[in-house]
Amino acid sequence: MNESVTILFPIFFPILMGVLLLVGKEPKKKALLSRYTGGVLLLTALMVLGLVWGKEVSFTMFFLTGRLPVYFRVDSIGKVFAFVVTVVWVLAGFFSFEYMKAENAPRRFFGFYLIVYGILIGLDFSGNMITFYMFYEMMTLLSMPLVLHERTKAAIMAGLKYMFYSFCGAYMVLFGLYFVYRYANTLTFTAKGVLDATLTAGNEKLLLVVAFFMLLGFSVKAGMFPFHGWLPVAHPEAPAPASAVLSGVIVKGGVLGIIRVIFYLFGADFLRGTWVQTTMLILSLVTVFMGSMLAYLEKGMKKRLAYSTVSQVSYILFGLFLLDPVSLTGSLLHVVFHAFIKCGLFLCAGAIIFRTGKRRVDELTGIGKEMPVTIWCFTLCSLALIGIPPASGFISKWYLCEGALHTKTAVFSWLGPVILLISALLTAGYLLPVTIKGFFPGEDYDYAALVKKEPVKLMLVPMVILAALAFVLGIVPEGLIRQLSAIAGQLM
Amino acid sequence: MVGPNLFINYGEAVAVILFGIGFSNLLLQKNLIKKIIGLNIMDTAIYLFLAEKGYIAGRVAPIVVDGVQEVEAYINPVPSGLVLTGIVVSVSVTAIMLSLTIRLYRRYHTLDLDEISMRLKKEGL
Amino acid sequence: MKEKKNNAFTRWFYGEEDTLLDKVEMKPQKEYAPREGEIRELMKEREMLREQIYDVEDNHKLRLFHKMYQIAAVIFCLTLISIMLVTVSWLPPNGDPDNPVNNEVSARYIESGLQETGAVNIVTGMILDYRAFDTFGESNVLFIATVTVLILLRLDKEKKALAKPGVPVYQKPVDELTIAKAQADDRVYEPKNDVILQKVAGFLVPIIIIFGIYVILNGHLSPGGGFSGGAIIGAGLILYLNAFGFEKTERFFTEKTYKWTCFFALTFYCLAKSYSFFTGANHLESGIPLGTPGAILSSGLILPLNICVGLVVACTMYAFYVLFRKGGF
Amino acid sequence: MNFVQNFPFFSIILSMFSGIVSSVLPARAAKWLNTILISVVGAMSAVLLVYLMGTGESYVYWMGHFPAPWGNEIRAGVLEAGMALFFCVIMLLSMTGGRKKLLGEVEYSKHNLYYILVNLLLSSLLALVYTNDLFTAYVFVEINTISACGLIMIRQNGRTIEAAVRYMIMSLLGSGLFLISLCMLYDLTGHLLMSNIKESVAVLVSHHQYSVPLMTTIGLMCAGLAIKSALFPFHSWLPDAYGYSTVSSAAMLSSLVSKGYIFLLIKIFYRVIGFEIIAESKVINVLFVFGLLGMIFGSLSAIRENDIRRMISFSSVAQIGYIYMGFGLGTESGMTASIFHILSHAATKSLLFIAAIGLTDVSKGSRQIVDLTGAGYRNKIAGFAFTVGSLSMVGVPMFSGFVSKLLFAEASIGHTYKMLPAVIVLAISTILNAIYFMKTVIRIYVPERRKDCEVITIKNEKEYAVTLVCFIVLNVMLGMLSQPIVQWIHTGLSMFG
Repeated sequence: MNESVTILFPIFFPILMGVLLLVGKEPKKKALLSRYTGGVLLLTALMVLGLVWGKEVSFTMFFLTGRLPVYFRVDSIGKVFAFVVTVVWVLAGFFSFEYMKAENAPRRFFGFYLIVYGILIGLDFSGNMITFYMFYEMMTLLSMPLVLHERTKAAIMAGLKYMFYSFCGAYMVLFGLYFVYRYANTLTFTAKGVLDATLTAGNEKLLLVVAFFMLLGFSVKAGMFPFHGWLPVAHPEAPAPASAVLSGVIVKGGVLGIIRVIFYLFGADFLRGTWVQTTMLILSLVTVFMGSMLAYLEKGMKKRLAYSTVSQVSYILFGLFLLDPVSLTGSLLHVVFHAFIKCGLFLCAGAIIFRTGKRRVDELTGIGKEMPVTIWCFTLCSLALIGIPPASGFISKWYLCEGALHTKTAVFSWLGPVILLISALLTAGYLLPVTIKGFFPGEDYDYAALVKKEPVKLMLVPMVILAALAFVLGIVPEGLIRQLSAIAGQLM
Repeated sequence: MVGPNLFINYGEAVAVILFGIGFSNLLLQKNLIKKIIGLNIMDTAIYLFLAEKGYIAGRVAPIVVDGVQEVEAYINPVPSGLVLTGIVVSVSVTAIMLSLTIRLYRRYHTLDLDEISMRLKKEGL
Repeated sequence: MKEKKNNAFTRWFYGEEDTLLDKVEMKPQKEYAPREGEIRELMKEREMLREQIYDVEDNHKLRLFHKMYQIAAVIFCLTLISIMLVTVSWLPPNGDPDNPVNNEVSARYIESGLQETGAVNIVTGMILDYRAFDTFGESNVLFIATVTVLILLRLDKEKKALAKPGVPVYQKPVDELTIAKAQADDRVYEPKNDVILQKVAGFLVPIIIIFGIYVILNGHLSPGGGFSGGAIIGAGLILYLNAFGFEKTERFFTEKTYKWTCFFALTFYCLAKSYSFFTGANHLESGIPLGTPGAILSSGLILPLNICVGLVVACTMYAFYVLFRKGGF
Repeated sequence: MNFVQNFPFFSIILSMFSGIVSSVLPARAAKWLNTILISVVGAMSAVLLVYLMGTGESYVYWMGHFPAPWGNEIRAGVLEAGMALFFCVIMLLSMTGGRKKLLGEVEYSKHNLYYILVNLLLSSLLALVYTNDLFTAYVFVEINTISACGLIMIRQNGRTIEAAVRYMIMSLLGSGLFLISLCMLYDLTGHLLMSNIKESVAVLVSHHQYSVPLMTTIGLMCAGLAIKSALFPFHSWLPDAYGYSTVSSAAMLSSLVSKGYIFLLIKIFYRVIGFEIIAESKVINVLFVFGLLGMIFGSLSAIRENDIRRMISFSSVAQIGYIYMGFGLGTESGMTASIFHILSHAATKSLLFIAAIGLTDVSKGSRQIVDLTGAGYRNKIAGFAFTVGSLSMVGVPMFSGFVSKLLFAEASIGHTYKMLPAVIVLAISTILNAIYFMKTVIRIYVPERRKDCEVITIKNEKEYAVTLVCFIVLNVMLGMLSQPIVQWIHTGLSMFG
């Protein structure tokens, strides 16, 4: 493991730039703003990709207390998440240049957008739990301005809810952390866990409770039942690009946390077959079903998507809690796919709102005629999310089910796949109507009043790219699968 | 439980009883003047304690008379010094407490601390 | 038949008349009809009072609380006392020469105190030379106490009190007591040319002050010293003020006097002590002669320090009295 | 003898002397004298700190011509010097931050008296930090108390005077207990100098003499100082005193005065009685319990409070509870955590008080949290500073509060049977903190256009803005560069022993 300071650049460069943007004064013309942001985004993206393709490096920044360092490391799992974050962030960023022209105070938005980007990279590359926790908290705090960008009463209430849920989760994690620190004497992430057998002897019960609380704490961010309350409130309140990244990436922060806790602190074997695993599986399955059900019943477009995030992320959690290499591969695949898909969906919804101002599903009759490309992207993404072969979602769900089937967990080996299937049907139920009503509005739709409302290129391109990714990765998944299953192999 | 020297140290015993009385008065009385009296009882008790501590049977105050300088001749001078300092401190503190009381009385025409806080609540200041 | 005696008794005896009946006149009792207004006044007053002192809604709770409070107070007092009594019962026996207290410290004070400080009064030597830092701190306690009392009770003339331009309006203390009003109140205390008091005071005050000066000057030779002497002088000044009133005292003692006396005394004290501390700490020889023990001019710095302390204490006592009586000199 | 070694003595005597001089100076001159004094003392402490870091060992300094058991002494180590420096920094910032309010709230003719109080407060703090003699400590504790009382009631309305009375009563009880326990200790050991007392106490304990009075004496001493530093059941005076006095007084009271007593308590633990004896006595368990109670109840009453400054004051109660909890652990690491928390709380709390003033000023002087709606836009710098302070209090990473919570948890985790209560209460009180501070922060950022309130920009309040920026920087420094500070605390404690 070679020390290298290069790891700091992609983390602190965008943060610095964002701060400069915030403290600096309003530029003359808006174009300047978007150029600046775009430049910073691309530069950072290049650095990140350089790190992702490079070999594993690590860097110790400074010590918090006597023995706890702030320590970064580029490891395999971090690379995956950093890659996903980068793609989503850059695309949504370019989308937002056009979108934010309608919103007020774009400078503040872009400033915090950049800062959060840097923090997310730091989160993915943090090499021990304290560093991870620090960046996790900062992610919560600094994504607040994105959520309550519009400063309406509702937005502020949503922000409050978001902050309180996240803080409570974070503190559960923090205090679990201390116990882990006591029984492991280190918090540096190492595959298969850091627990010191001599110290833990006799304290397994306590440690199980601790593990339960840490997982619970992170699953708050991942919007798992019973802590999903903030998600469908907070995400729709944000402007579309923000909600795209919130749903696509920031939620994955919780997922990453859970991966780190299970496979890098406690180790899968410590948790396998315990009540913790059972409870978590139950909760995640409940969330999968409930999320898609709520999404089905929901009328508001963005809110529906937010609910679908709740259920989809719990697919991932289910795969993780199975503690099985195959299902872990499935979860990682689903992390990647869901990031792209959900980001694409939100961008489409944003484009619709931007052009037509329609926020409710039942207003969208005939929208397909007005902005066909957008709705095509939307359709592709929906197919992928439902998991219709050969779209990408199918593969991840396949792996999840396969993993579930040949685990020894008594009920879940068959209950899991069933629920996933039902939820997939529900997904179809809440996504496809948009397409169908959009393209086939029925007889009473007067084509005379039809005007093309297709958004400009800058908004179209990201959507198209994301939709394409969502589909193409489904057709040629081998490379990705190989990578991810290799990682899963290391962790088990 | 109770040690051997309770009755030899009767002076100290009286002192700590006084201390307790003064302490409780200062803490628990409602009337400011009584509180101040309690404060003075407490301090005086401490001086009594110190004086008792300084005393050694059959010796005189530590002022050198006709050049006798044996340790056996005089009592321990340190507690007397401490008492001197303590007296000045308690004088100053009493003066401050009294002036605070005067201010409060001028304004609220009462010495009852609870009543004063009630009125403050009513004023909503 | 003899005619009856016509006195009250026989008439009563023979049942002719009841002597009491016509003497005692029974007025019909005027039935008591209170005026509504008064009663309502009284009720309202009591209500207001109760409302001011207790909040009425949980009044009985409050009363219960007071009972509890007293009981708790007694219990607390007793526990504290008993704890300390137990402690005392284990302390080393009183008056025993080989207690831990009587160790090399006091031994050195007694045996070589005279040579090292030049003070016959060992306690004075100790507090003003061996442990002078405590004593300096202590005079600072007195100083800061006067400062606090000044803040609380001194009434300033409006033009002084008001801030200079460019400063937001200063909020008055709510119980605003102007100087005029204070003097009006003060008339109550002003002596009405009480001949006896003035004669006695005129006779006593010089003696008191001279005695105070004596106590100060002999602080290092005999019991006493700055603090006690200063207190005596202060008492003398207060007596003079009570006898002759302000316009006489203000001829020689105003706030300015007080301020500068205190200032110079404390400054000298501070400088002298810092000199001796500095030399002592750096193991330099402080070239202050100790003189011959027993003489008035002996024991190095102790005599001037006593004088300074005495001045400070005298001024402080007088200032306390004056400020309490009417806020200002 | 190196000349630098005179600096502790110089700084104490200078601050006393400037206090005396201020009594005859006009207000302006007194102000300048005070500013210069604080900066000079700070500079001297910094130099001394560097020097001691170089030599790596503490030294004693005779106050007079007489050696240890006979004359007074002061003693300087790394910890003392650093504390003195820190106190000076906080005091300077608090004075500059509150000066405008001071002009508004205190009658002008009494300003020089205010500066006398501040100078003597500084001197007493320095003496408490440096002294090596218990009785000197008592005298300067009294000076500290009286000047604190003066600071409370310099702004004269009924509230402050009543608060001053309550404060005086409580702290007089404290000093009474302290003095009588001091006398008992003197009676048992025959010394007043800390080092000699420590030796004789060690002898007594090894021979099992006077064990009962020794324990009660220690208990009384701890009780006295705990009362004076407003540990939980004795905090009744605190909210009024901090909440209604003028702002620089509030900042100094919360961050310096109580900390002075606490530091004296630490000195007593280490230099007078010996940390091992304390650690195995029952006294610290009591401190532990009351610390935990304070952490909970302080936060609870802060949640119930609608007045922003009273809320901050109540959170002080909780923070003091943290510190005593750290003492109660009775371990080296617990001590370190408490000392670090002294620093971080001092930095954060004065920041909060001064920022709160800025917020209330732009809300027509109303202190109700409801009326502060949107104050964060009317006074940007204050809003930002308040946010930073709250985050630090809540224990968000990058700020000082996080590190101290981390240290506390680390310390308590090391402990066998105090671990669970400590960690659980830490968690609860952290979440309570989050509730009331975040509530306030959101409130001050809720957009509301109030035409009737003036808007403060950085332009027209330079001094204020600079102060707040310094405070923020201090906070972030404590949060980020915590390791050298922890190292410094360790070395300082080892120099104590």
